[in-house]
Amino acid sequence: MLRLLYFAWLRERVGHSEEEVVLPSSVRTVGELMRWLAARDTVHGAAFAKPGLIRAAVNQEFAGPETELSDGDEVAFFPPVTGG
Amino acid sequence: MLRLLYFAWLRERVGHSEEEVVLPSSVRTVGELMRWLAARDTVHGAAFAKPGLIRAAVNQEFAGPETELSDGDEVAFFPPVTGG
Amino acid sequence: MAYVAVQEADFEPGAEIARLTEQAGGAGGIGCFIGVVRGEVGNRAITAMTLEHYPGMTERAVRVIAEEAERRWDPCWVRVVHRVGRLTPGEHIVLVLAAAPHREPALAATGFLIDWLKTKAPFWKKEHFADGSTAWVEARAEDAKAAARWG
Amino acid sequence: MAYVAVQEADFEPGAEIARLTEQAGGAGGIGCFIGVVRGEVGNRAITAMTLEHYPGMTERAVRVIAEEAERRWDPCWVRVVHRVGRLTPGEHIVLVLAAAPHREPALAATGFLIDWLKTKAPFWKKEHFADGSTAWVEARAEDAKAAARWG
Repeated sequence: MLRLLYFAWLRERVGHSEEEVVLPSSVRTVGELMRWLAARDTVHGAAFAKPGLIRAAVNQEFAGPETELSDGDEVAFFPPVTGG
Repeated sequence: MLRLLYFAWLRERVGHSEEEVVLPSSVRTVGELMRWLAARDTVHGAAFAKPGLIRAAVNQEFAGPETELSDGDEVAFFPPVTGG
Repeated sequence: MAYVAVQEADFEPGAEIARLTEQAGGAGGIGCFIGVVRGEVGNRAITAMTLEHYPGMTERAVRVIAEEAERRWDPCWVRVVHRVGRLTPGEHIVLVLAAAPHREPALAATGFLIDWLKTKAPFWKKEHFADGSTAWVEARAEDAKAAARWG
Repeated sequence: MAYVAVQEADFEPGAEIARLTEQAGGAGGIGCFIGVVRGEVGNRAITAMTLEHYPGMTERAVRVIAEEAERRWDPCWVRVVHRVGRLTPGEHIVLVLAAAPHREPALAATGFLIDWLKTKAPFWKKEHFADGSTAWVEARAEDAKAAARWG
């Protein structure tokens, strides 16, 4: 099981800030998770339509599409950051 | 007649911060004034021994050795500045 | 050790500078940057800005950046306060302070800190316009370029 | 218009920043540099520093520099306070503030101001060492180089 977090416009498009998902064994990386989420339903499909605009963190560290996932991970998706 | 001002170590070597001088007509520029002062007495001679270490201002604007002097000018001599 | 805070409350630049000055005994220079909410963007009046963040990760990311500055410009003393929540024009957003023996490292560390904060800490800005519309601020290519200067 | 002051009295960074923020309505960023008297130089303890200046010319030179920054980074709001007289370690020497719509011009103007103040305004520093000796600070080649960056 993974804990998913969404921030900024991704949170608004998904419609909630947090959810828990159980992955099929074929989903092992951040990139595979994004594709799996996009295919899950139309809401996630629309939110993840442009994966190039989305960044990710695994267990609160920035992560790329190749980053591998483990059971219990906290995975966050969000647009490029704009603080400062 | 010129009003001369000295600052920092130049003031300390000359022994006063201000004096008035009447120039011979042969002294028309800042560089000529420095050479004339250096030749005037041993105190000024020692103070102006290394003219490369000395900067000048005429009427409160930085000036080079070629800057021409006029009667009534305020001429200041000092080391390179070290504020900030 | 760097002081970092992510908070809704405002900060007092003078008090923060005084705390850093006291802590940074050997410093000859203090660099500072303060970000402020602007009243308009592209000629559109702004009524507010909301700053969202990732609780937990944000504090860690800011600390990593602050400690990286202290390491790069050692000896260097850093203080960062970044606000979150709803802010109105004229309000402070962020304060970055870097003290060092001379002005070059103090100002370099200040520039580094704000460049990296803008591109490597999970904050997101949403602008609320006078006409009632809102828009998430988009990341600027110039910011990525500025951050890349520091490797 | 730039605010400049050459004074014996100390300044309060927070109060100066507040005044600039109020004046600089459209600013999104404020850059700041504060110079502080160090307690030692080259491992020699310092008891005080005396700052000498050229009354009249100094104020004018500082104003010229401040207005040059406002012109180069227009719109830009500048505030400079430079102290003179006898100062002890930990005391403020100089405060430079530059506000601008974004951080790049604010921090660039801040760097420009302190670089030019160090090389183009008639101030001279004398260090008083713990052993009773004194020395006039010598101009550094790096400072001339830093100032030359700005043309």
